[in-house]
Amino acid sequence: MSTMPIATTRSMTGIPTGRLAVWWVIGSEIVIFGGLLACYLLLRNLYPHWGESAAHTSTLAGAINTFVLLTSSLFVVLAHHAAERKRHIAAFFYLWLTIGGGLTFLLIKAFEWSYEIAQGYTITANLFWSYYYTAAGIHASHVIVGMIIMAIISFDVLRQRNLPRVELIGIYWHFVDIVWIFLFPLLYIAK
Amino acid sequence: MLRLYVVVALSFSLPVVASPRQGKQTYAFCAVCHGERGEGNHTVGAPQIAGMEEWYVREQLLKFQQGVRGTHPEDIAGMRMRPMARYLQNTAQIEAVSAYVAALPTLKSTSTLKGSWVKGEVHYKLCIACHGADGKGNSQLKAPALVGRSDWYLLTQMRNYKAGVRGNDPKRDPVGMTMRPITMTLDEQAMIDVVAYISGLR
Amino acid sequence: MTEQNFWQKYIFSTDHKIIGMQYMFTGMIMALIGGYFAYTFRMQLAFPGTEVFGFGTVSPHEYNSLVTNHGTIMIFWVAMPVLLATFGNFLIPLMIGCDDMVFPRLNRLSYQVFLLSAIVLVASFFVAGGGFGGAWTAYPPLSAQAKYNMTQYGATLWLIAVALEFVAFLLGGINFITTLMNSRAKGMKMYDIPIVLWMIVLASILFMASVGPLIAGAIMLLFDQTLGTGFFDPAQGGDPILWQHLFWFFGHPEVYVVLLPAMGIVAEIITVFSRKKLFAYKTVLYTAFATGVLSFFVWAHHQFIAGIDPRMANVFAVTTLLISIPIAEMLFVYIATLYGGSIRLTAAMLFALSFLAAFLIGGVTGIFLGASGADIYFHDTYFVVAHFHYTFFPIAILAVFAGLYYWFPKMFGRHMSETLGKIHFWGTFIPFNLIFLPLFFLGAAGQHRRIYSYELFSELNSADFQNLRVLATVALIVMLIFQLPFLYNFFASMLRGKVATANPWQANTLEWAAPSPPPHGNFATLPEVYRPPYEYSVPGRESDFWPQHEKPSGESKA
Amino acid sequence: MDLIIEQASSFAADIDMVILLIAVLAGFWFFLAEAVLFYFIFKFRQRKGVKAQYITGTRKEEKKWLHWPHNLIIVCDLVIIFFAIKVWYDIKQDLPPAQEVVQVIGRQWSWQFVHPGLDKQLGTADDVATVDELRVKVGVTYHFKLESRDVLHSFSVPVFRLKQDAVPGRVFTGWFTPTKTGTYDIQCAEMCGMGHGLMQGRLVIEDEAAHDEWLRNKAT
Repeated sequence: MSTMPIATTRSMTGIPTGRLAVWWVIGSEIVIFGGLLACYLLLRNLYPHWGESAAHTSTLAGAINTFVLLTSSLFVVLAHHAAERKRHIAAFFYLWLTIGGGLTFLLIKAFEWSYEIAQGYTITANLFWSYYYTAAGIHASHVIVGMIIMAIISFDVLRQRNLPRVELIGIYWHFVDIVWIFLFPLLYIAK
Repeated sequence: MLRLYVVVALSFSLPVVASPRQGKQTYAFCAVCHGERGEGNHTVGAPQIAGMEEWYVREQLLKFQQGVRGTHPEDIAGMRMRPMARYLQNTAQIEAVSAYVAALPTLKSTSTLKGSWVKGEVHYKLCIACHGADGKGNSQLKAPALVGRSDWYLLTQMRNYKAGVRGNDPKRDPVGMTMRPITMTLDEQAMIDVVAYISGLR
Repeated sequence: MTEQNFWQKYIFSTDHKIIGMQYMFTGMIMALIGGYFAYTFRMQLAFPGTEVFGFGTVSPHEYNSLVTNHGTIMIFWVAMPVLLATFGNFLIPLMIGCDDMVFPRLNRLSYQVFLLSAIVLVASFFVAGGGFGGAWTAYPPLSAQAKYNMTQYGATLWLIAVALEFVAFLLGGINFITTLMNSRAKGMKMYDIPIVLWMIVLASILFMASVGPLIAGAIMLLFDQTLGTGFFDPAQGGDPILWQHLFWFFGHPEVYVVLLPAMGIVAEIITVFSRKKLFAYKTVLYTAFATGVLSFFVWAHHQFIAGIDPRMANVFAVTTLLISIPIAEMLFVYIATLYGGSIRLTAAMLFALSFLAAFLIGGVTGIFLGASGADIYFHDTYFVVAHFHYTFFPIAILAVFAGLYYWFPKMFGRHMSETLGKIHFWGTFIPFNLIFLPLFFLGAAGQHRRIYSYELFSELNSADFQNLRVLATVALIVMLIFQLPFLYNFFASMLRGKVATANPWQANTLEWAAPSPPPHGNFATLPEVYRPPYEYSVPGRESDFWPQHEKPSGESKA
Repeated sequence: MDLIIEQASSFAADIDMVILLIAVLAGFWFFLAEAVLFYFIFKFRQRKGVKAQYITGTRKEEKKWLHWPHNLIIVCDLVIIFFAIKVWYDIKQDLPPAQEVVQVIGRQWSWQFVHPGLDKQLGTADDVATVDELRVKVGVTYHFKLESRDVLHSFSVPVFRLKQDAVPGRVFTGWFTPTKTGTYDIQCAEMCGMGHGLMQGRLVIEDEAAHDEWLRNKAT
């Protein structure tokens, strides 16, 4: 493992390098989701009958998931708070609570999807369901990636290394959360 | 300047003569749809052609080229075939590829249709005169072999004959013309049955 | 620094210079593949149906696949990695006076993803059914359904390869932007950054902002191909034109993503070899910004006749012609820079000047295509082909060669042979014009793109037109042959060339303050910056250059 | 343009006019810029004892060399935009009333044309459907209904200067008026798969008598 280059330690803008990079990551992610949702909205306007399909989504499951994700975001804020005060055990604990939130989210999603698929609403059922599974699927994959990175960071934190990274994964987790806040009304509530 | 082109053309290309090698090369065009072994591809409407008689392949390629086949608005698969056949520019290429197709080992066709073998046998009596009791065809009468062809393809072609999509040109396709009255006597189910019977032949 | 074995040093390196070179060599190999494809299908067009030396006869299916992958490779696996990643990786840390990128391991990952994407693409040529043949734009439903394109695996692998490549450049781009924003040498202010870095970073931002919708689109298309969804299938309620919007929303900015770095490279070279300060540095930046912003509002000029609302075409015709203004102004700046200079025609300078001359043709012919009325006729003809080759060829070939000849001493510590370089230049530039000028004419005569053979089209099958096609093909072969002196020059000079000093061209920018080649860590002591990058021939100074890192105390160190 | 390829429709000359206009305006700037470029390269080549000048390009009298071309190019652009949009409007947006209608259907890899029969009405029993052959009467304004049955195609008739993509699931209407008789190529201009390069049709423009004769032959 090479030593950290001087480049990484410089900060001409005053923003720490890691945070700057995460913001750029989020910037590029926003256009990915933005593109997908723009397509969805465009077609949704063209085809009002999509509402019938949307009526078969489970608003309750979606609402619970929204609550779960928001709660996990709270935990990640607490983790950041703890990390800033160098309370690494607490940070570790809160990070795993966040991961637990992510897991719950995925579990509910899994039940919800298997129920819907059993009813015949598969990804090929019609265009609404295609968008539904694709958008939520890409979002879920972000949740999974976030959880993996968070797990790796949590063990670093336990060894009192790379504490600032808690903030970075926190920013990312908030972003994933916000994407869901867009997805939930668009896919579930709008009937 | 022209001489330069000729020199360059010669140094980069080989003269065109009919040869087994050319048959194999030309067949590469066909293999995209009809498969390396001539096994066909139902999704793109390409029938199994392995072991098809040389004279029949040649004649049909010429018919596609001249627009006898593949120019009827209802013949969708035929319209896909026509531009391909048109690309074979010289007779040497057609000869070579016909020989190559004929030399491909005949394959057993898989059945995709459910018809009554027993009823089919009755209807097949109409066909025996030309195509033979064994379905091996008769080159004298320009009747191709029916065994080894895809069953869905046989059915499509019978429908085409019946609807006048194929065999509707008395001047340029008199042989195809003879198929029309025969198919006129068969209804849809009868056609399926007879195809089922043909699939059972070997 | 501990001793590193070969693998650590060259294959799994995190050093930005090595990663830059990895991109460069991968790009070179892909360029050879792309060139081979071009040779094969040009031979088919010149001598239809005959056996092509080194390939065999070309079937219509293979022809489509060759054309498609030639385009894909040359843009995504040659222009992008060489212009953005090679020069970006190599130059950014050196030119801002720094030891490495801010995220060296992210940088390595980006190359590895890129390499994987190249391998997936090459693999797609060998699967059953052959490589994807639905044009590089991959319009559905053709690209979405195997029953139409007959390349079930080829199409999917192609799509995965392109998506992976996007991911690689997103990772790389984040690194470029962050590095330039945060890690500049002490004293290097906004307007002290060399133009080429501005351009690379602007290009990265453009890429990042435009590629997102296409990544989403690629996932949708992938589902269409593999799961049978109907995002772009009208039979299932989808809309094939949606893909065109997603594609060109990325596709047009992509042109500027590769153009801007090329412009930057040329700016560096013409200032050094004419010993001039860049004319109106800020104007160049503003035109680059303007181009970047405008490029998001021109995409539908690729779709004038694709069935979009005809009223929309009017809006896009206006924006498209407007974008010609900043680009033209940028070219005027470069020409103005030459005024009053002392021009040294080195190989690098020849390539840089030929970039300007050739790109002008590309830019001017673009106006025909952007004007909606004229585009009805020119759309999808060889006029378009010739037009974008007159833009992409200068960008991806001429500017890259200019950059390679210029920075070669820095990369490898040795000089390339100037004589061979000039032979290579004339052997590239003249045939290049002979390839594509006939194509303008053929396009104006109504010859369409991606046509396997013109023998069926009576209007196009005349002997005169065929002679033009043969001329273009012969010129291509001549051009490919003249790349051999370059390859020899490149590899022989790497081992045996004249040893270069730290600053052989007497240039100002910071990379020349480091030894040639720079060791791991680049600078013995990290430099500081005291002045803008193009202070050449300043009145009252003995020497005609004034390096950025030189202390302003008066005594000359250079 | 008409020297390279014939004009066979009423709007071909308009499109050629726009092309010529752009060629003149853009060509002027192109030759000017290239001339200046090569002159500079020659004039300011390296000479012993001549040092390069120090010009920042930030002073007003220096910047005028950018501003004047800049403003002039805007003017040229506006002229081009005006004529381009005018021609575009006439061809694609403002359809003159149709005298007859033909149906054009793109398929992998053939063109199918449905001509109205002698009654000049489409959708009646005497319609004549052909593959890869379009027959029209000279001097008659046609509307075409363009469809595709599988993938994207593009209906392109170079002598008409006409081009329109065909999109499955949609019907596009356009128009043309042939102005001279003859036989010309129809091409497909949008990649449509393996046979794209072989997807060729023929356009036969004939006078009314010959066309009716052909229709009568088809009817029997």
